[in-house]
Amino acid sequence: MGCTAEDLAAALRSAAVVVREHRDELVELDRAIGDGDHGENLRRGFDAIVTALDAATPPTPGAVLKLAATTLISKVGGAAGPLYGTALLRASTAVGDAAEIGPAEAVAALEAALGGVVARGKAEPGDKTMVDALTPAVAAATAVDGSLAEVLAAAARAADAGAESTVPLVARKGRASYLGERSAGHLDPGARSTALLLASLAATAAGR
Amino acid sequence: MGCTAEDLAAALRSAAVVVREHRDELVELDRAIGDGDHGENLRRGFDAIVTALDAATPPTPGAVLKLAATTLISKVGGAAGPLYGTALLRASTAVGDAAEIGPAEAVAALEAALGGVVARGKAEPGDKTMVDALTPAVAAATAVDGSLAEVLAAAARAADAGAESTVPLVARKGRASYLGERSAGHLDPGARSTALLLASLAATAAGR
Amino acid sequence: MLAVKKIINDPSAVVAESLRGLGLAHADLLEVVDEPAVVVRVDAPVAGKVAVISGGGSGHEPMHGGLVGPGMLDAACPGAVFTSPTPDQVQLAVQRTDGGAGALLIVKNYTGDVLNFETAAELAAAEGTRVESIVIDDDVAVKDSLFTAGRRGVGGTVPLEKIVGAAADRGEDLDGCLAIARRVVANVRSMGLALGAPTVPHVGTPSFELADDEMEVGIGIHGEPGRARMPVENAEGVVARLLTPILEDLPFTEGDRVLLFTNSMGATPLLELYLAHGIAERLLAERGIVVERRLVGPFVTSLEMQGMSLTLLKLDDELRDLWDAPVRTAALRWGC
Amino acid sequence: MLAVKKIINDPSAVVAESLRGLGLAHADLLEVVDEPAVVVRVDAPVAGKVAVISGGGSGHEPMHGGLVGPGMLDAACPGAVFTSPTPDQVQLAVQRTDGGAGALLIVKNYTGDVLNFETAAELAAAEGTRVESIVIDDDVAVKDSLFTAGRRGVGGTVPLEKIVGAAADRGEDLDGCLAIARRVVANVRSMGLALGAPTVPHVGTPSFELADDEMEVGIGIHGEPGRARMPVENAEGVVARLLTPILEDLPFTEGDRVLLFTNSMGATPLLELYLAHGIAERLLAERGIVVERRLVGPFVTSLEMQGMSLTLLKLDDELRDLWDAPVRTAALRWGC
Ligand SMILES: Nc1ncnc2c1ncn2[C@@H]1O[C@H](COP(=O)(O)OP(=O)(O)O)[C@@H](O)[C@H]1O
Ligand SMILES: Nc1ncnc2c1ncn2[C@@H]1O[C@H](COP(=O)(O)OP(=O)(O)O)[C@@H](O)[C@H]1O
Ligand SMILES: [Mg+2]
Ligand SMILES: [Mg+2]
Ligand SMILES: [Mg+2]
Ligand SMILES: [Mg+2]
Repeated sequence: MGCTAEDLAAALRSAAVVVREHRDELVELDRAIGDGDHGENLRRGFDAIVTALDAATPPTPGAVLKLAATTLISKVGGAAGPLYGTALLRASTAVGDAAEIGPAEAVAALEAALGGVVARGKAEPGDKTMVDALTPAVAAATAVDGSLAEVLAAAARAADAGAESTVPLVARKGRASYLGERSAGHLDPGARSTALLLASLAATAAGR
Repeated sequence: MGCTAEDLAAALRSAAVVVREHRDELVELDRAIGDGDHGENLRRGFDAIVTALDAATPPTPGAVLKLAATTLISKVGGAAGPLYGTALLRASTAVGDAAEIGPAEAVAALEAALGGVVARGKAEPGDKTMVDALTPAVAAATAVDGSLAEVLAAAARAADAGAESTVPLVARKGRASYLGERSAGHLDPGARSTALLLASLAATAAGR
Repeated sequence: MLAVKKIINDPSAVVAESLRGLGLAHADLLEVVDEPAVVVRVDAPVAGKVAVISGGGSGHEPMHGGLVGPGMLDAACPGAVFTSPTPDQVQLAVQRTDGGAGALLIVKNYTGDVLNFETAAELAAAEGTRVESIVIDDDVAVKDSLFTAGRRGVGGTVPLEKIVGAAADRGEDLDGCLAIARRVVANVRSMGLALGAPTVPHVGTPSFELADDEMEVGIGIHGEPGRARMPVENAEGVVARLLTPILEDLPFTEGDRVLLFTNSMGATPLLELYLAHGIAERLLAERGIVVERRLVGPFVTSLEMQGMSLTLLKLDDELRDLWDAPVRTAALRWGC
Repeated sequence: MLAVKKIINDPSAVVAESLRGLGLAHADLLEVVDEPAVVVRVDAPVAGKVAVISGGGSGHEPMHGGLVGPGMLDAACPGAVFTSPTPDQVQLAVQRTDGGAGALLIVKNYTGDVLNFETAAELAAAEGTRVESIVIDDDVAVKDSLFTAGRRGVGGTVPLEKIVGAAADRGEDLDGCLAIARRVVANVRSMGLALGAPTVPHVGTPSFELADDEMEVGIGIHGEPGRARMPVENAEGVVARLLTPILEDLPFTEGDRVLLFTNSMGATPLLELYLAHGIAERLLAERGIVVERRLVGPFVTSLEMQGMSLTLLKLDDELRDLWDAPVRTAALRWGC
């Protein structure tokens, strides 16, 4: 029982709810070492995804991902817009026109997403960015031999740990890098949102 | 033993000390119902009087008053500058070129000062201005038949009561009038400074 | 050490030091004279032209020093912060700018300003210069009465100075300038509101305290509290609260052509100011009032006061043309 | 109810509503397109002229919308508050302003700005428009390194946009404009400092908290904290603290001719800004550096942030002449 376009659309709607719930938390994290817009940026982006899905659900999971990607690119701005947008765009390409996403497609999508973020943002693990959540997530997902829900659960757990690992880091990429040493001691907002989104996807998959 | 030019210069120097001591109080009073500069305006003005007296003490009390008047007019600005300046200018004229100021000259000077303030500012008693301190001061001084010190003491006492009487008033003149009803419940800064200045002059006269 | 959060040195030297910077920044336009402090057009006196002079307490920048230059003021007299200038300053300004056609003094209606300019006018007249004064009292927040100090002069001062400056520039004589000035004063109305107070350098604490959810309505430009304190409202509420009393006062009615001046009191950012301006334009359009000219920005400020004011000037062709005439000052410049 | 002390309605509609007001206020200069939001010169495209386009998060007004007009920007792309604009906005700006000579994108060096403009440039190139980008990174407060996001673009953006705008205006082609832009970027340095934080509308609380006696040194323009927090200093201290790292960085040396830009971050009043400017002029004179041009005012703001920045651009005759060339925008205007 893979994930259809309808399922993925529903998962993104749930993710939008999670983003709304955590909007203020993400704003606060970004206020500490950035400019305080990350939560609002994602709120705007995911609300726009919901609006786009309301208009029409694309036929394949890949097409849903592409719609989500272009929506984020055109509605979010900031660093997160192009980074998450590119991630979803590459994930969409990785999934191709498969009718359903199974565990293999999910791993391929996650790998492609990470590749997209790194290609655009040029961050390495340890730079205190979303890459610190996404890199272990991909590794964990790849290591799992199980269902889609199991793959995503492993990815989400690893992303969460990865996000936590950003706390002591001194940022070398993104806006937090301007703070130098003062960026240490704070959770990176983008790493946190990556962990939240993966957790939301995992929960949706587990619940189906 | 009347008040010579030297005595008057010394009295003004003492008044300058009093103004400095009460600068913040006058600023606070003016902050409540005006623009918070009355204490600093008088500080600037009386410091300038001291500087002018340092350069040379004029030969007569009238000339000292005139120097003080022109100094206030050219250094203070605001409402208090021209009002106190005109008051001293008229007082100077009232005193003429008498070598000393006795009780009679003091009464005449106070009357002239009040006349000057009213001529310039057109305030009536009850408008919540320095006129509310100066008017009873003149009346009290006129009623006293005694020494210069006694005249000034009576004037100072009456000015103090007059100043206190401004608290419940709704201002009709000056900056406090913009507040309408909200000006009630506050002591008028100019009435307070008039009371302070007369008290200082009275104390100097008593101490001689 | 210095506890007040301001970019200053000695609080009592703020105005003098600031004027030094003004003079260096705009040496092509103006000269700063000190003791007594006057900001004079660099090419003053302009022979045969009426000199247009204004002044007032400092802390309202760019008014008035930033409005000195061709097409506007010949001189500005900056007092201490929020304190009207002294007669000496005004007298020197007249001496330095009188080109033989006399001087028009633009005075905002405050007891201190009126008294000091009055004295200066007497002194200048005694020296043989023809001097006239125009007192502006455009603030509708203050109830006018014969028995009070009357209304304050606020935002309307900028269009007044611009238009009178243009009149003098086109060769209007002193009576002509005065007549135009009177027409502006008769047709201009303003009102302001604060969300936060300014801090005067020599005081060091905010001029008034507002709770997190309060605003002061009907404020002036010296940190004096306003007519009423009330809960904060959104932009629609704020703009309507300023505009309605202005419209009712003159009154401005359907078909009137106006200059709309949306002014920041200092700390209110342009982002918000343009937002408010857009609302004001819409409300005026709804009433059939035609906004023919506009000015948006921090021109009549009260240090870092947070808030805004609206000014409406009823235009006719002549006033509009005078507004449009070239002006070259630090803060207002067009046509040259 | 609205607790935030701002003249706004719905926090998520602030930018759109503000742009509406901007469009109404300056209909002679610019047109505001919405969805996606772009501010375009009213007479765009100008045939044969390189289109000069910039943009960035909103909240820095008058930059960039107030800098659209003849002699400066052909279009500005306003993002959400403190958030870089999206590629769609930039793409539309290119479409609306390309007069056949291509477009130069002026991008402040932030990850978000760089990524979004990059995408837009690709999209525009795919449509057959020649597009070049210049990234400005003038903030000496940030240590530069190949392994980091690098320096931020701050105050230097205004002289860059002015000078490139003038170059495009005099008929320079895209390569010529880019070369001049690179020369400006190579020769401009800035640094800023805050005494108080801005409040982002959709956040509602100040972006950082400072004690009554603290200042943030080395701040950017998005309310992000600076490099160091320290006790407040007087104006002499503040100006030296900003100027010294700027001078050492390029370095600027004796005999250099410069443009000195003294910028208010928003809430710092002109009274203080001119005071600081005067000090900067004196310190530069003491080092034998010749201040040939100056700009003083709130041009690159961070909402109502209290504080200032200094920008120094090393001039040569050509850059100076391009600075002097006529410009007609809402915020910067001379020569026409
Ligand atoms: N170069 C980069 N590579 C990967 N992620 C990045 C990079 N730069 C920033 N980020 C991520 O983006 C997040 C900030 O996003 P957001 O606040 O929406 O954008 P902005 O920084 O433009 O305000 C950071 O917390 C970080 O995780
Ligand atoms: N018309 C007037 N007649 C008499 N006194 C006045 C008048 N207007 C104001 N004052 C006095 O001046 C005082 C304020 O002086 P000050 O604060 O120095 O000037 P400003 O009001 O210009 O700031 C008031 O408290 C009041 O006593
Ligand atoms: Mg951010
Ligand atoms: Mg006062
Ligand atoms: Mg005053
Ligand atoms: Mg941002």
